[in-house]
Amino acid sequence: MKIEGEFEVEAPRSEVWDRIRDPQVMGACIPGCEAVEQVDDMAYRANISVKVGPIKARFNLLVEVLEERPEHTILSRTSGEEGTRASVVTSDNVVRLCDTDSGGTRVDYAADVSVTGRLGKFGLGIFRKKADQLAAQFVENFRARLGVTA
Amino acid sequence: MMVKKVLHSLTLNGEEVQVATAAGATLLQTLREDLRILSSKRGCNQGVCGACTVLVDGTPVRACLTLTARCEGHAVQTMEGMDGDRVMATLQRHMVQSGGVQCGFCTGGVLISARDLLEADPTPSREAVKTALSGNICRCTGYRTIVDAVCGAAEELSQ
Amino acid sequence: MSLDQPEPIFVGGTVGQSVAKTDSLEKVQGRAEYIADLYRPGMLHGAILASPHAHARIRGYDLSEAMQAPGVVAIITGDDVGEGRMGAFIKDEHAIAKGKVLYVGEPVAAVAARTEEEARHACRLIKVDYEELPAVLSPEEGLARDAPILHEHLAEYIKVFDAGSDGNLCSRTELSEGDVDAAWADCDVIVEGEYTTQPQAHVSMEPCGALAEVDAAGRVTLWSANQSVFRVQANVCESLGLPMSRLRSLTPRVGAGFGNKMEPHIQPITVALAMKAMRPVKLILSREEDFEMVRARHPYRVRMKTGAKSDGTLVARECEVLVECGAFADDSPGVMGYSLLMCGGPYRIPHMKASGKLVYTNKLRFGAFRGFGNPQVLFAGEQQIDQIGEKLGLDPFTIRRRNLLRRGDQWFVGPRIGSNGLGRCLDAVEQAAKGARADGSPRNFGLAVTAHISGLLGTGAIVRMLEDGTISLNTGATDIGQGSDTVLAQICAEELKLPFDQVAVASPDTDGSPYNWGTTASRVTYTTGRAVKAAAKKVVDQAMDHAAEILDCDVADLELREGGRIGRHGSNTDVTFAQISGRAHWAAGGPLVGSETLVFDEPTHDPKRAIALGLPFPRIGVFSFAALGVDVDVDDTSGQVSVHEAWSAADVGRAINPRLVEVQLHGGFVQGLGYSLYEEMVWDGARLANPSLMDYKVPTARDVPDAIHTFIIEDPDPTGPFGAKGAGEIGLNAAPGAIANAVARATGARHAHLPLTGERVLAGMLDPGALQD
Amino acid sequence: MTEVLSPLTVDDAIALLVEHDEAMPLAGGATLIAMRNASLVEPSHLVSLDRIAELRGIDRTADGTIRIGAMTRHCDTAACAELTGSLHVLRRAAGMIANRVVRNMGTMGGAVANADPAADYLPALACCDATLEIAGPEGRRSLSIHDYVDDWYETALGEGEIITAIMLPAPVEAPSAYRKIARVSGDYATASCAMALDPDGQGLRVAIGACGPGPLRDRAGEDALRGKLHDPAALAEFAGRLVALADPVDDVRGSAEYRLRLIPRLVASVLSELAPQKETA
Repeated sequence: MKIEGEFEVEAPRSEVWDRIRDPQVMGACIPGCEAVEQVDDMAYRANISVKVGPIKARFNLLVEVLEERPEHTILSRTSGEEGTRASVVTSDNVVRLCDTDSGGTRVDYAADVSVTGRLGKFGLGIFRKKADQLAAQFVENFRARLGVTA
Repeated sequence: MMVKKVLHSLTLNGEEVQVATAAGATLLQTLREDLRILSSKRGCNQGVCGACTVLVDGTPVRACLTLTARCEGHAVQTMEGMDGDRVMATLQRHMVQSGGVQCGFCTGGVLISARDLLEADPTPSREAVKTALSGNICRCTGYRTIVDAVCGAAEELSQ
Repeated sequence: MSLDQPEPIFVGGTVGQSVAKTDSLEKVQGRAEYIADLYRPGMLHGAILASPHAHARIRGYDLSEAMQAPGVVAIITGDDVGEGRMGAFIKDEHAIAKGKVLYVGEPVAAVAARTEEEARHACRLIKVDYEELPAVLSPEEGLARDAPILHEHLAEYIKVFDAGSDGNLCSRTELSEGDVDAAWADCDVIVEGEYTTQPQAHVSMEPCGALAEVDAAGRVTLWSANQSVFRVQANVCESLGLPMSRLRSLTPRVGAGFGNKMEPHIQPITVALAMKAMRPVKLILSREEDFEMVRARHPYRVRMKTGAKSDGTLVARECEVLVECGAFADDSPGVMGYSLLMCGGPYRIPHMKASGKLVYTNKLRFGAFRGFGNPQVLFAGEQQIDQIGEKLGLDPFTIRRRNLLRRGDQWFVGPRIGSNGLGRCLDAVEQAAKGARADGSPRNFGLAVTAHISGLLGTGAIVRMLEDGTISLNTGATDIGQGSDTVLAQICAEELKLPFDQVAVASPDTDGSPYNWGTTASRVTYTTGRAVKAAAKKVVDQAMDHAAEILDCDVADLELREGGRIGRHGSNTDVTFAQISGRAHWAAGGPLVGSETLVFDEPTHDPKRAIALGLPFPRIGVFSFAALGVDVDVDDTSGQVSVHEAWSAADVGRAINPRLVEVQLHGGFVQGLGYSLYEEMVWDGARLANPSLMDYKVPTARDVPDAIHTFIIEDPDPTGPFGAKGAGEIGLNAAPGAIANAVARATGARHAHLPLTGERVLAGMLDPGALQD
Repeated sequence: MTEVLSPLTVDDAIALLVEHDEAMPLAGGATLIAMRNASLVEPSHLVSLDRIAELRGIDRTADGTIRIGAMTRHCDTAACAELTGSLHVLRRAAGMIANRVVRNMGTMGGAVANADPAADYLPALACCDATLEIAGPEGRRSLSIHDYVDDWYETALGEGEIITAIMLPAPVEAPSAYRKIARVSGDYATASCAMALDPDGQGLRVAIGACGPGPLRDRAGEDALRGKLHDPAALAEFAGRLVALADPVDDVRGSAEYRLRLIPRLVASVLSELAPQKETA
């Protein structure tokens, strides 16, 4: 399942970069994120709860930066599972930053998400909608964090 | 995971039984694993295929979607308890003759649904038979010989 | 015996009678025992942990927590199964993932516990350390230059034919006859197109399962849902490194197969669990697991081009297929090779070229499924025949009749055609379908024709006359519900002139049954029937010798009479089978046993005629034929297609049991209808997105036409038992082609992609000009 | 492992739901038990509502309003003679859910609470302007069906709340119908349409199912269409407004694009069934 999008913020690229590379900021912006623990400079762990109607799941995730071009591009990988390994999630993510004409930053993001196990047997369509919503919620939170409004 | 067993009393094929079954068990689990009543089959465990269909208080339901706890004090009837049922015996005979039995995995559920139809509508049209059986998937026959059997049984019974 | 003079048919006995299947009564009473219904003392229940990754290296396992879970007795992983590999054509598959996982859903570990719930719970506690690898999710990706390789040691695997394997290329096949490239210049009309077909799930109503038990001496007894106890035995033993004499394979009733239960599913895992637990273990898949772990019909990409003269005479056809194999070869090389062999259809086409590539991908294995590659190529080929007819103003019957292969012709690459009732099949369909509907409205008619082989490989039969003159028949052929036990008993009874109910059919048992390759390839009636007839004949001959001695006369003076008696010509005196058998058992000669084994041994390839590279079936079989007509409705609102009426005519040589042939035609058509209109396994990346009956839909009673007319055409085959040929697959093959032709008639749009969903057909209705994407 | 609790009153049921964190209310079970069998939900307790008398039965009140108890099974709704005219659409929808045997199990309250966007009741109830009666820890309340669905599988039901009844305005003499497009008989809808004509035949109410988180209803658009049911341009504009409201998924039943394409076609199809254009037109 591919999730893609872009958004602009009225903040300079270096500031956006710093926030995106800060696990605590990311943790605060990711919907349902409960605890963030920095592993090292290139990795952090987080617990994330998601709910689709009556279906609830809590994932322990590891986010690893695979490659970065500072202030431009991050390739990262998210992987994790539910407590008893009933479902496994992996995601390959790309985030690209570039300057806008107005001195702000445009953020392009793309993730290829795979969920297997008990939740992987659930209809595809609703998950995609839910993922799009979570992404939109993240963007909103992130903007708020940067002190800009839409 | 501790397995907690719960005791339930129900009427099974006309006899009072007490059965200790896992808490929250479905009727399908209880019938098969605790009571060795095996005519009700697990084809999908989602209520779609119809192979587990049984009667509770005379109404056909999916054993896989019915909690045993809900059957406390109720009457459960399976194919094992259909001996002497005239409608069922007639349906069974026609199924054998028509070729409506192939692999047989769906057959019990098909017959229980068909019997329920004939109780409600003794002279159904072929369309009515197909509608009544639309919750019982058969992958072998293409349904034609099953519909023939139910219509043949209806005709014989209504004479 | 020449091809032109069929064996005279004996009429009047049980052959040709629609006797009820011998297992019908126990099935309507709910008493038939399938694999899930078997219990053994001390039996444990198994469950499987499936791979969450499409492609990953297994670095290790941590079983400690799972072993502590309530009820757990044993756990197996790839570390427990040795280096053995199994496979029908290429031995590329371990009993359970070892070293690597190759698809989402692949078994990685299995638990035996007191209850199924406990076993499933414990599976979740197993920790597997994976190193993820890039995955191959389409054949095109698999053939790319720097594609990740699924089977690094493919070159070293045992292969039973010239596969040409390389990288992710599992096998390739190239067949040609005449000179296609030059022939296009002679064509007045040419059509070509690229077609795709989707994966279809078998959805046998009974999910796969197995029960294994190890005796005190370490010998294994294995019951399982199967289409061949012998393939089960071979596969389990190959993958677990067991001598075949150490494993006995048996079968309970089987809740249908359609190809899904021919090669192994979870039997090797169940045996490994039972050997480790040293207790009986039963493992039954959930419906979801049955979708994700076993096998499915291959998705195809077909490029096809057909040319004809202006009078409709076909001149040339070229067919190129790209076939997705999934993670393991399984029956795939056979499926692809067979589809190429069949891609010309039952037509005389002097110039033919067919080639294909089969490519490993990180998905569930694709494998045998009723039709075996034929429906995919027919979907393309039968549309092109109609298109040529349309261009030339020839109706679908005329263009086909003009080109039919005849008795004595050679099929593409070489097999000689014996009996051929296809012309009569076309007559039957045309006659019955002509004119308008009952209400006067015009039909949206579509036609397709097909041929299918029945034959292949080894089979045997043992006929024993019991002391009282009744008969025990043992063939080793698993009856998967289609009624082969009944048909074989009919053949046996006919040969012995006994009432049908005096023949008992033994359940297949590798300890006691003669070898039978399997209930597959529409072969049991034809090949096993031949063995049964010959074995029964031997018993008759032995009985004749006894009778001659009892009656003190020459065998030539004796005749076999109805009801198990032998007497002298022109005399009323006779002796009964009971007398004869009693004498044989107690006094002279020993018990009467007739046995016969055979292997289908006519070569497929005629090197004088054709070039064949990578042909997986050097010997194949005889041909059955069928014509299928359908009349469809297309819903104006949704574009959804429904079949209003269908006419299925099949030449099955001789119908041993006409009712069972009809049900094969009904059931095959409806399975083909689902395939044509909506059945599709959908992958979201590496994950199967609809592995349940909630999301994967098969036809219900309301989705099929009530009017499925069947016509049994009998053109007896000289080699078949009483002239019989196979009937198991022929009813399905033509469905997508016929339905696509009818949809084109109804909407004006041609479709190149299956299934013909409402969505696709509506798009075609709104823009009928182009071939639909 | 799930414990099953069988309270006799609504209050007891709510108390049990509040008491146990991972408890879920169990109505007919046709969906919830299927989800549990697939491990999609793993409740610690199932609070079975089958012994609560208040939740049963279909009654007509003095003012003609019809009250359908939440535990009313689909088979009873499909056979209910009170659901005539403008409410006939609900009978039709009930009769198209799954199949005969599952209709013996599933209940209206359970189906509404589950709020599957592709299920049949919500569009029919939206077309009928139904009201939900809800009970919860904070007491009882009524909620318009139009305010019920918040998001995909998310509803206005709070923690510990259950639906006790579905209230329908008194039926009026006007034709209504339900049509669903589904791959096979008994499948969830790819798209569906519930429609009722106004008694004077000049206007309609229409709700589209399976094309967004909840049923699509455009009451302003309906008003604008009054008197112009057979004006192709007006009808096209109305259908276009429904399409604009839609937010369909891509799934195994069909693409989002197909669903958008189906909306105007369904509206036209059901309208032609309810109000065939006169020969002279």
